[in-house]
Amino acid sequence: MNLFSPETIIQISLALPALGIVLVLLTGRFPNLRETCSLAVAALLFLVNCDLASYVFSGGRPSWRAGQLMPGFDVAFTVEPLGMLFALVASGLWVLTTVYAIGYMRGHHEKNQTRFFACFAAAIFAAMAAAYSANLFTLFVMYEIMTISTYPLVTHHGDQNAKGGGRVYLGILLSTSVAFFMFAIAWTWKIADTLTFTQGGILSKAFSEGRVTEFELAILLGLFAFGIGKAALMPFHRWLPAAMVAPTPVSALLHAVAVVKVGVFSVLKVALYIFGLDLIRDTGAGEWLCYVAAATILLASLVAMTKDNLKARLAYSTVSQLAYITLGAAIAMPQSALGSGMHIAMHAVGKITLFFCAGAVYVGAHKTNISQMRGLGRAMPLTFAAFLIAAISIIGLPPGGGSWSKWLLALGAAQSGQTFLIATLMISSLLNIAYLIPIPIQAFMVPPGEKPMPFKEGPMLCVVPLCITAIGSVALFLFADSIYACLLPIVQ
Amino acid sequence: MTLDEIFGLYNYWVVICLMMTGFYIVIARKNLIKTVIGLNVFQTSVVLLYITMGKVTGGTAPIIPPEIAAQHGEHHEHSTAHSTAHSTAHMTADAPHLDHATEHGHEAVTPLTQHADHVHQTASAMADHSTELIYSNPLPSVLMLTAIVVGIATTALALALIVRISEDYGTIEEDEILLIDQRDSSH
Amino acid sequence: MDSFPIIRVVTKLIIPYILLFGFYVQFHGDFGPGGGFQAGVILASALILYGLVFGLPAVKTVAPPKLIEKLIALGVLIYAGTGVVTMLAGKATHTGEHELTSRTVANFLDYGALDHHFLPGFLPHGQHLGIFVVEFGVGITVTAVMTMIFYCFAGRNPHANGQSNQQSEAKA
Amino acid sequence: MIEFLQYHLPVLLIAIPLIAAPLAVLLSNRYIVQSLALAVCWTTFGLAIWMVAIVNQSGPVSYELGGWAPPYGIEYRVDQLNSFVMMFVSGLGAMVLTYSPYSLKAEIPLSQHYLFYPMYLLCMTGLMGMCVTGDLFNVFVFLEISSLSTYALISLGRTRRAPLAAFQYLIMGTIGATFLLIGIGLLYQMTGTLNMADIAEQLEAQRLVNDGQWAGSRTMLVAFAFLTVGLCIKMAVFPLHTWLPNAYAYAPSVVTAFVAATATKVSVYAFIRVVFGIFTPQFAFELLPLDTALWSFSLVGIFLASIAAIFQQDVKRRLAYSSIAQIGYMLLGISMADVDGLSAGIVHMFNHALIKGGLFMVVGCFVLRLGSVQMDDWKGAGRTMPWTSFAWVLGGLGLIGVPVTCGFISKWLLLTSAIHNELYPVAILMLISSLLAVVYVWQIVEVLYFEEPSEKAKHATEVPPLMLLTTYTVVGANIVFGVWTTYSAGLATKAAKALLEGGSL
Amino acid sequence: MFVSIFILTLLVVTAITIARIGDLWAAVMFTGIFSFLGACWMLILDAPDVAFTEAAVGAGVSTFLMLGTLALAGKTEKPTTSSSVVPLFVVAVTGAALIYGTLDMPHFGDPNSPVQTRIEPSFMEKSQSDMHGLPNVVTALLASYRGYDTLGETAVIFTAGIAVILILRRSNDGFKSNDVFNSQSNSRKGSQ
Repeated sequence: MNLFSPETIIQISLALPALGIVLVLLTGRFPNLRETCSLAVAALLFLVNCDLASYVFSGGRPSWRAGQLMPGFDVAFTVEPLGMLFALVASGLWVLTTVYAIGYMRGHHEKNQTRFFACFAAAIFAAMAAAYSANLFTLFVMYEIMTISTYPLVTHHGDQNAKGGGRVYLGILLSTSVAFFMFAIAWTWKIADTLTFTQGGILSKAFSEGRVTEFELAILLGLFAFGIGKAALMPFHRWLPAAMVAPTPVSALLHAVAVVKVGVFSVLKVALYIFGLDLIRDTGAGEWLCYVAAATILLASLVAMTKDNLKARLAYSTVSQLAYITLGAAIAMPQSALGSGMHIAMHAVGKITLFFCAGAVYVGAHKTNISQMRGLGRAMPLTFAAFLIAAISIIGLPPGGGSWSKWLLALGAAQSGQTFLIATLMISSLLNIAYLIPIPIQAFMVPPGEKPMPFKEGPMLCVVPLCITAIGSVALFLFADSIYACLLPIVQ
Repeated sequence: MTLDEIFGLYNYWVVICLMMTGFYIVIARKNLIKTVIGLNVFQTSVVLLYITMGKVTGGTAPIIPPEIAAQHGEHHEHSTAHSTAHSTAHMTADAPHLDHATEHGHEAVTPLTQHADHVHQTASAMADHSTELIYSNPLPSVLMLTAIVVGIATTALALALIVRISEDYGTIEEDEILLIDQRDSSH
Repeated sequence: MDSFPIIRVVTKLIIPYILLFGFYVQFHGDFGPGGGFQAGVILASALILYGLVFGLPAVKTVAPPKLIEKLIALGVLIYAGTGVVTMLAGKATHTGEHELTSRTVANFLDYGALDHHFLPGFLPHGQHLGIFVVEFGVGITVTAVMTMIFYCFAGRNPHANGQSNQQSEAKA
Repeated sequence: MIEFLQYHLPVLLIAIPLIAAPLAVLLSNRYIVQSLALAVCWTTFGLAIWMVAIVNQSGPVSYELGGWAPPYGIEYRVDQLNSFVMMFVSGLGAMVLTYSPYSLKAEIPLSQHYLFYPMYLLCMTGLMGMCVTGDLFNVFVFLEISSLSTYALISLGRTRRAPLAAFQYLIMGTIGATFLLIGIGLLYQMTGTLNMADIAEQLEAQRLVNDGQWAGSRTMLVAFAFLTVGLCIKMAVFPLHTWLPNAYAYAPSVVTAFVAATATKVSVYAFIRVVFGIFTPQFAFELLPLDTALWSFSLVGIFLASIAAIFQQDVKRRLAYSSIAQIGYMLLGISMADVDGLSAGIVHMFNHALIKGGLFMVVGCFVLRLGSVQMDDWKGAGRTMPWTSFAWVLGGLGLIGVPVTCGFISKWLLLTSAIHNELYPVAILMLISSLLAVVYVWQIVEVLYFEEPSEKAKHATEVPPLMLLTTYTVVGANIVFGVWTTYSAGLATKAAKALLEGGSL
Repeated sequence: MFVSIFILTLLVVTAITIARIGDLWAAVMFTGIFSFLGACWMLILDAPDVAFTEAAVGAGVSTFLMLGTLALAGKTEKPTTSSSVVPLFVVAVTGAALIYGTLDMPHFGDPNSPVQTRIEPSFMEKSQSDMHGLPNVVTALLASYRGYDTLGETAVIFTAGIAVILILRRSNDGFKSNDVFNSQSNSRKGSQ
């Protein structure tokens, strides 16, 4: 399929979600038409991205300069493997999330569905643009657009709960990004005179010229790590659980498809292309970040164990899993960075399955708390089977895709010689088992003295996507090798 | 500080004292009319400051004695051509003005050449004459005429507002008005 | 003031002289101290004096508020209009030339453009005519504004305090 | 004809609204006056755009009023900076006037309308006149035209507090103008001329004669201080801001929208002109620690005013305090005294004019339907007035400075300039302070969307399409100029460069 | 010299009296006197036009207007209770700054100050040829050289006039009652 040049495809894949917003708004009065448009756009986007991926993974680096926002600050896009992988995951999961959302929203008779689908498309637009961004400035702009466009999604219910959740969401994300991220970008610009993502980093040259000290580099990295609030590094993780007031498809979007992934993606991008792995390693700038990330992994897992609400538990699980990715960037070994990159995909597919399941249970059985789900597995076998597979993937056991990414992370930690990190990874895997596995197990085991519930799965449109994603996480395990090969150029 | 300086500057200092008295009334007094009075004093003193600048020792008011003026005024009544030429000429600001006007007279209408020369001569004669008199600078006066008018406009507006305020609140003491407002908003 | 015939008579006697003085100041401003603004104040003071002595309605019949309001505007229009006329006239006298430079057009308020050929010796020329006209405009506006301010102040009833208080409270 | 217009363009920008004002009083029919005012405003806007084009093509334009060259007469001097300011002043003037009819009908007695329009035109004339002129005393005269008309316009508010607010503004404003007059007088005393370029030349010449020392520096310092303080009062810089909240809060909505969008910006322009056009940055920032003073006052002002805004229940007052804070950002940019910072200051004038103009227009819409500016009455209006409410969200995002709104552009330029000058604490404080805007904007968003509708909001209906259209044009311009900055940041950068390179003559 | 010192002393005394006096009638009267003394001094300083205007405006119109306002709004000032330390401080600082500023100024009446020498030929000489012998140079300056300022000044007066109408004339369509122009409003009502 060589109808279009890769540059044109970049434009198309940015235009498609934008078109999606317009179409959804225009067809808002006709739900069927609206959702057809939504789906069609999502599917097209995925196809277009697949086409682009074949080009990018074979070594192409298409780029497109959209224009200049200000003198000296371009809005430009260049597709490299990491961004491509993220774009593929996001657009692929958008299709499934759309299908799922249709089922969920209709099953739940939600209001303001047009606004919902429009904002959804806007968030995907921002995700695409962030994935392709050629410089830090563009990335930042898209990062902020995503914050704003997901706010109406988080507060979809429009009640006092939603207001509170929305406050925390917007408050933390905006304040970290403005106070730290933006400052860090401007500072980087002053030090390096450019913001373009470059293989090997742009700061290493400035460092060798003595324009920045080791200490300043460490501070800068910290500003980035905390400034990218979407990466949910403790103590700026509170927005993630707070955003659980949103409908489940939104949670899926937040935790798997777009928001958090943009966060960790940005962290990786900064580590790889702004600092450069060598610089982080050589100056020891990432050392303290390792500790913070490790602490986040463990603490979040511990908190997750205390949560009875399924979505809350999954949210803390996400906080912990995101910290893996940050950890990979902080270790700054090639293997760990690759592991981080792969974990973006693995975690996305695994976690979206878990959220789909949570939503399906809510729509099908109106249950939100884990303690209520005892025995529910008989009634919803598909859902809980998918849950189990996804949980295995998240934990990092074969045959889940997560096993590969965690393996690479551990390898990187071993190479860097920091044994406590390997210990952290192992302990956290155990904790993962402790808070995830009991859920499906208990669901399948009916306590004595109770009648098995009748078979009643959620709506078709909810169950099918979650089955697909569950299969997907197994498939990722099988094809991890090719993903590894595709990502390899980013650390060379 | 020499005596010379004191004698050279005491005028300004007195004017500054006046200005500050006015300024003090404006910012310290709570009665609205008193504030306006203060504003008036303040502005009048600023007028004095400007006028003081324009004065030249031994100068006279910038009004040219009628005989000199009349002498000059006679000529233009005969020469419309001169006037037109002049109107185009005065826009070139750099060139010495009189010469330029005369040149134009030459080019434009030949029969009037003589006349233009005549104008030139009388003008220079007049210039000689006028050096005998020293005039104070008229520009500060002009500026202050404008400033006075602006001042009275402001005063009129302020007083009109005071009339409205006093009708609506029944008082023109700022403290009392603020109290009334507070009472209103607490209701 | 009905009970003070002396004041009424004296006022009637004085007013023409005030007016005369006003006009003198207006038209003699080129030669001595004075000009449109001072003349306007003097002329208005004649009207105000009339109003104070003979009452507001009387002066309003002499100078109806609507008329005064128009005069306020008229004076400014005369002034600004002179500027526009000079612009247009400057162009008209130099239509022969295509290239517009500062030499061939008269700028806004450049009275040099007002040079003319009518009645030389009777109507003043260029600058002089311009000054005359704009001072006239200033005079009209100032007279009208001062009179209008007097009307507005005098038209307020000093005893209406309580009443309007109640109104505003009712509004609030 | 075209040549004629082009030649007279600088003066036409002022003369047209100036002549239209008395003409409106003469015509005195409400409808005719309204159409006249509209036509005049849009014409002026068109001419202003033309002016910008001319200046950017062929450099600064000079126009000698009355044909008298500068030391004798008054000169109009249009360069990149003031043509830009005039463009947005006239543009917002035209936009707000187009928006006004319904709001005016509701807030001002019909019999006063034919006098309202002349006042509005005069206010615009005054503001434009302040921008275009190259003569210091002329600045004072036009400042007074705009001020007096503003006082009158403010006093038209419906509550009895409006005349009081106008009076307080009048006193502060007149003190400011008088300070300005004193400053002008002292400068005149030292240089003997009133033309700005001429003064600058004289000062520089005197400096050169005295081996680089500032001649008569004590007088000039004081002159500079008085000009600064006078303009700061008109700008409502933090400790001198006391007139602004009441004036904005009690004026009619249309007036607030116009004045808030333009008046303080023009004073900022005048300040820039004084600092960079007459005195040199060297004088202002080396001889005097003006930069330190400016940024400390701005930062304190930004924080205190933003915090004050958070506690206002009255939405107009809330926005008024926000305006005080935003002036701080402009001054912050100016205090950097480099191209980035100055252009940030200049472009923020433009952006903030759009943002505040838009937001106050939204407030006007709500006032028309809800009859109140209290947050309690706005509760739940997002349901009955969805379009108006969404306009608030868009404008609010601009005020916060979210990317792709114009507020972001100014914030970013300011940030990079502060970093570039290694003023890290200033940069950090500025960023943190900008988060306060999130609070005071978002509180209203939450009130609109997350509360049960109030009695008034329940029965409200959407405002007339004309108001929505104009409001959205201005609010939409926020977004347009947040993405497409050729004619905002681009022009501002050009202007800043011209000022910094050509200003010190 | 002595006359001017005498007038200046009187001016200062008057100003202080205005500041201290509590009776507003008296304060207004003293303001008139202040303006009048100012006008006298202006006459000494060769500015008859300004003196004339100041006398007409400061001593005439504004006194009259203030008296009119007093008649409408009350005559006595309440003694100020709040502390006057802050205003005094502000005034002292401002005054000190100004006096500091005067130290570098050309002395009073100095014929070589920039004000007198900057413009060459001076207005006095230039206006003779430009204005065909208009004797009063102030008028020539006011209406021609700086005619644009005067247009602005006229606009200010116009603004004030319209503003006063807007503020004080009572409207007749329901917003506020009591029309000032009774006869007029009656006739309008009749026509409606």
